[in-house]
Amino acid sequence: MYSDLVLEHFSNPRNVGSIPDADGVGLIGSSICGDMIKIFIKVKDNRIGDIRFQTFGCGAAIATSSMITEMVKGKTMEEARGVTNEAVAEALGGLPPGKMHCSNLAADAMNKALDDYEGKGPRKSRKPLIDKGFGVRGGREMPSEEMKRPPER
Amino acid sequence: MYSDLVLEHFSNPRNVGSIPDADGVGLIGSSICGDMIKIFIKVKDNRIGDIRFQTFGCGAAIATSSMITEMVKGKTMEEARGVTNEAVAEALGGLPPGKMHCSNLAADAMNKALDDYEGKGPRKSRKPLIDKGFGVRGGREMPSEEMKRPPER
Amino acid sequence: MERKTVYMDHAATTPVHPSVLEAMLPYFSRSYGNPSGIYGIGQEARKAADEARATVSSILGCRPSEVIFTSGGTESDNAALKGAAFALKEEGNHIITSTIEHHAVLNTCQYLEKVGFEVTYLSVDQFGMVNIEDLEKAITDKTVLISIMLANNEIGTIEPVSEFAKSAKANAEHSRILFHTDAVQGASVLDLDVDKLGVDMLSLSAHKFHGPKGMGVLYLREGTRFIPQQTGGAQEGNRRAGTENVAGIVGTAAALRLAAENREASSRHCQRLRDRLIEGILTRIEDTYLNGHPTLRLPNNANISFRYVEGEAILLNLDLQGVSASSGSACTAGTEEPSHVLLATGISPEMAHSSLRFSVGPANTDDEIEYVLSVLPGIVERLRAMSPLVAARERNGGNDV
Amino acid sequence: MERKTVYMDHAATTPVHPSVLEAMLPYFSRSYGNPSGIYGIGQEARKAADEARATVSSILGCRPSEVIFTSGGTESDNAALKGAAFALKEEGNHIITSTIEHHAVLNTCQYLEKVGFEVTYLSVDQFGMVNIEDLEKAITDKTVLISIMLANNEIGTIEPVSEFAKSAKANAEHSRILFHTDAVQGASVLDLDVDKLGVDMLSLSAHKFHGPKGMGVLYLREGTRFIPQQTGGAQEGNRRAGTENVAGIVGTAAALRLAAENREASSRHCQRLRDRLIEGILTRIEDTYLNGHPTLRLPNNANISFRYVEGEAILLNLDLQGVSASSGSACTAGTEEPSHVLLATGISPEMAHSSLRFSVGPANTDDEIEYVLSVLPGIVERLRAMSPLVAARERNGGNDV
Ligand SMILES: Cc1ncc(COP(=O)(O)O)c(C=O)c1O
Ligand SMILES: Cc1ncc(COP(=O)(O)O)c(C=O)c1O
Repeated sequence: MYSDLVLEHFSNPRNVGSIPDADGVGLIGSSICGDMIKIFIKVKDNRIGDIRFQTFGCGAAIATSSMITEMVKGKTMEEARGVTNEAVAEALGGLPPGKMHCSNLAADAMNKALDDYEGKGPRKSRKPLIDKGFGVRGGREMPSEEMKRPPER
Repeated sequence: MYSDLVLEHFSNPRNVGSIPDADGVGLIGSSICGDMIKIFIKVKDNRIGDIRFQTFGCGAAIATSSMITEMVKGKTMEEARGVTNEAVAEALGGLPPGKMHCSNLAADAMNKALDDYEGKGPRKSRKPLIDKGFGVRGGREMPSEEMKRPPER
Repeated sequence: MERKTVYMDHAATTPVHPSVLEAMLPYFSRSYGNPSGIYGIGQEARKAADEARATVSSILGCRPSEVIFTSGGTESDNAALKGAAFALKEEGNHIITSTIEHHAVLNTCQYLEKVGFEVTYLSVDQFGMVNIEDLEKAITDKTVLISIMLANNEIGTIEPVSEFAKSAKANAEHSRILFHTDAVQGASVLDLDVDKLGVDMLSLSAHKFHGPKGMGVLYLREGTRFIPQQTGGAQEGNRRAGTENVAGIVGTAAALRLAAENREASSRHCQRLRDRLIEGILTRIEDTYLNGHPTLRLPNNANISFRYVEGEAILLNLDLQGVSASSGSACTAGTEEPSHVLLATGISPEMAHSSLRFSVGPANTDDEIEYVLSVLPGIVERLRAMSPLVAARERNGGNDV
Repeated sequence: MERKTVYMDHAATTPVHPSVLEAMLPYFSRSYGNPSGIYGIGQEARKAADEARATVSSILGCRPSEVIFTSGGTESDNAALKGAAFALKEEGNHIITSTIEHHAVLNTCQYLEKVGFEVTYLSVDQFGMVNIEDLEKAITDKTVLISIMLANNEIGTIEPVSEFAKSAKANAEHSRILFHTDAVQGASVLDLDVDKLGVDMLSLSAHKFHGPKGMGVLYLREGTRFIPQQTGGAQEGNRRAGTENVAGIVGTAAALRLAAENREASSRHCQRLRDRLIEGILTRIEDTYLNGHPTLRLPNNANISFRYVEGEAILLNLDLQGVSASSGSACTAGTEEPSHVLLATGISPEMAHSSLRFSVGPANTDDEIEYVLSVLPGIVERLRAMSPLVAARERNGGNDV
């Protein structure tokens, strides 16, 4: 299903983590796809200095997150904006068709981080930054007690 | 498909042929089933003396024809009338379901021969005696010339 | 002593070729994964199915995405007709087909008639050929679908489908009429290139070309409007739900490739044997007649009427001598009606009931033909001796039983 | 070095049992005849198919004539719903089903809605159970068909189908409501006696019980009104046209017999392993939750949500370690929507996306369970370390990312 390169990035993702004093933070998510990508950047001389990501998502979501951090590191803001979701997928040797729309959002998260840095987004907001909110579909957020109980013998 | 007994009667049918000076002749046929059974009887002392059949039809039609001639030979008229299509099929160890209605008509032909003998039918008529006439569905009766030609090389 | 067996019913079904079975075997108990599984053996199955699709598409001259694997020729025919008709029913409700189609097409058309479609059943000439002018005349501005078979399963007549498709599209008043062909009988002997044929949909059945039973192919041209007839999971590009029969799919592709590779040699071989058989029967047994077209026929098909005797009776005797053939189509063997195809060519019910189909295959030999020709005359003679029709003929020329 | 493989996706598909494959083999290239052929190898095939039908009927507790062989669970579900609904549409146009059915049922119901039927989708409780009072309340005098699955394929919940069927028939205002159950997941562990279940129609899929893919069974109670959905030849008692997949039919029967014979032992074995697995996960990995019913569940099913991590990411890692499982249902793996079944039990999309299904089989061992339990915590930990949700929880309890 996934190319070797995708699996390699998935197994050994680059630049995982967060940056506590980030200059920009971008978050994107979709409850349909079940993916959420958060990207942290440090900017130095109008270039991306440090970059980290946190991702809740499938193999493609993790691999694209990892890949984009590699692709934009050291790039200028403008260059970084030029990196599209498609370019990320291409750099990974392609993604399965079903994964092209849903799980290929790393560049969007990246752009949000740039927006955040440039003051375009809801900067440093303490409100959740998720686009298509998780948990918007009805349902208890917390699992019931029964779910924690191993089956009776 | 067919029981061994059916195949045996089919392979070695008893009493095939015609009786030129028959006392009764019964014919039954159906263009749907593609079966035609003709039964000839000679009567002696109110009993069936000689009996012969001619059949155009499938395995079941031939086997039931053969079987009924064996079953009624030497029987009185009344006894012979008592032999039903079902009894013939049973005596043969059963027939495939698809063959029970269409190809199990020997007893009917037999009854027609008895009718003929007793003067109930269109006796000694020179008209065809077929029930559901052959060739009633349109179509050229004679094959065309092309049908007789082997394929060109 | 082993009983001699001569199989001459390849139009009914064929043995799975040993190399086809070998190709299938890994997908039963080893690479048995569900192609939807993301793990190893799931992906092995997915890869095998993808490769099979690519193989089939290369033989049909189409894209892999235009190939739908089904459970047989019958499902392919059903899906094509219903899938297209229901998709187009706002555009028009008229369907054209022929009187000699397989029941998978005919009975489906009858079903469609019950739910509001109108169907024209084109008649055929004495050779089983559909007339192109009849087809053109039948087209109305309500016509949305035409289905004419590539070759007939009973009499072997080959229809000029590419001409029909071209003409139908040219004559269509409105934008577009979909053209489907049931190519089930053509797979091992005819060119299946869908562009040359000019068709939008095409049906195949794997067991007719040494593939497994329970597998078919539906070619569906990209952009063809279609409502899936089997709904559920997203398999087959959302056009045919259900866990993929991976072994069957692999076997179908292997068999179709084999058929394509051997098409010419096999056709030549079959035709030579077939012609020997026909000539032998027509010259050695009197009152026998070839049904179907004398030349435009499947190279492996010989359909012959043996006047005065019923087909099944000959068949049973042949079977007792180890020869397998069929009377009418195998599919209708459950019923006793005379073949609708033979009646459509204009012969009488009696002659239809007297017909036998021999369909040879690549494994048949000259010796086997000779064997059939050696046993057949005696069988026919013996049955004629007990036929009331022969007796009648002798009396007065056959008009009075 | 051979890669360790631990297959725990038996709900998606199972390997064909070697004895089943062996039973099938003669019908590919040796006794390959068309069952409609009257000659030797045709009759051999017919006999094999008849015997298979008798075997299946004895396990379902029905007559052989009530067994229809199909191309899979999906076809059985489609045929049952459409075949019955179309047959009864003069009587009423209301259908009742549940929100947790397989897509083969749900999407077919949606199709039926498009052509004029009304469908009530009963919701389930947090364990995935349909409520019998809901069912009774949903019945109107237009209701003609109810379809509730015997056991769910994702969360394993077993529905009290026999109670539903009894109550539905008792509550029916008018003469008779047909009851169908999708028993695809129950075949190897539950009693399939159709009279005890009280159903009119029941679907099975052979590859779920170590039979071949592309084969299914539809039980159709005698006298049930039904319009065949696949038309053509007279096969399957005129209820399902198409040349019989003899090898597949033989394999289906062999596999079902095996399943019936081993049902108790296999269920016990699976349940023991399954319970070890669940207990191991819930105790060794924090923030994990069992989906479905704690006790009324298929003995081989463990469906668990691993909070903060996405199911596919775990699966991929498991696969790299040689473990095969699934997230959501394999059939929906093509899409990315969270499982409709999990959402129906009321959990959040996030928790639905975090779920994994392990379904064990008779060949799984204690060692394999131990192996899974040894690799899983590390995988989850590693993925949680990169999850934005964990970071958020640490900051403020998880309500703010
Ligand atoms: C021309 C034609 N169409 C369709 C079919 C149906 O194929 P199947 O029986 O494999 O479904 C057959 C054979 O039975 C056939 O000969
Ligand atoms: C409950 C249920 N119903 C129906 C099906 C469909 O069966 P198949 O994919 O074999 O057609 C499945 C499995 O996919 C299932 O789990």
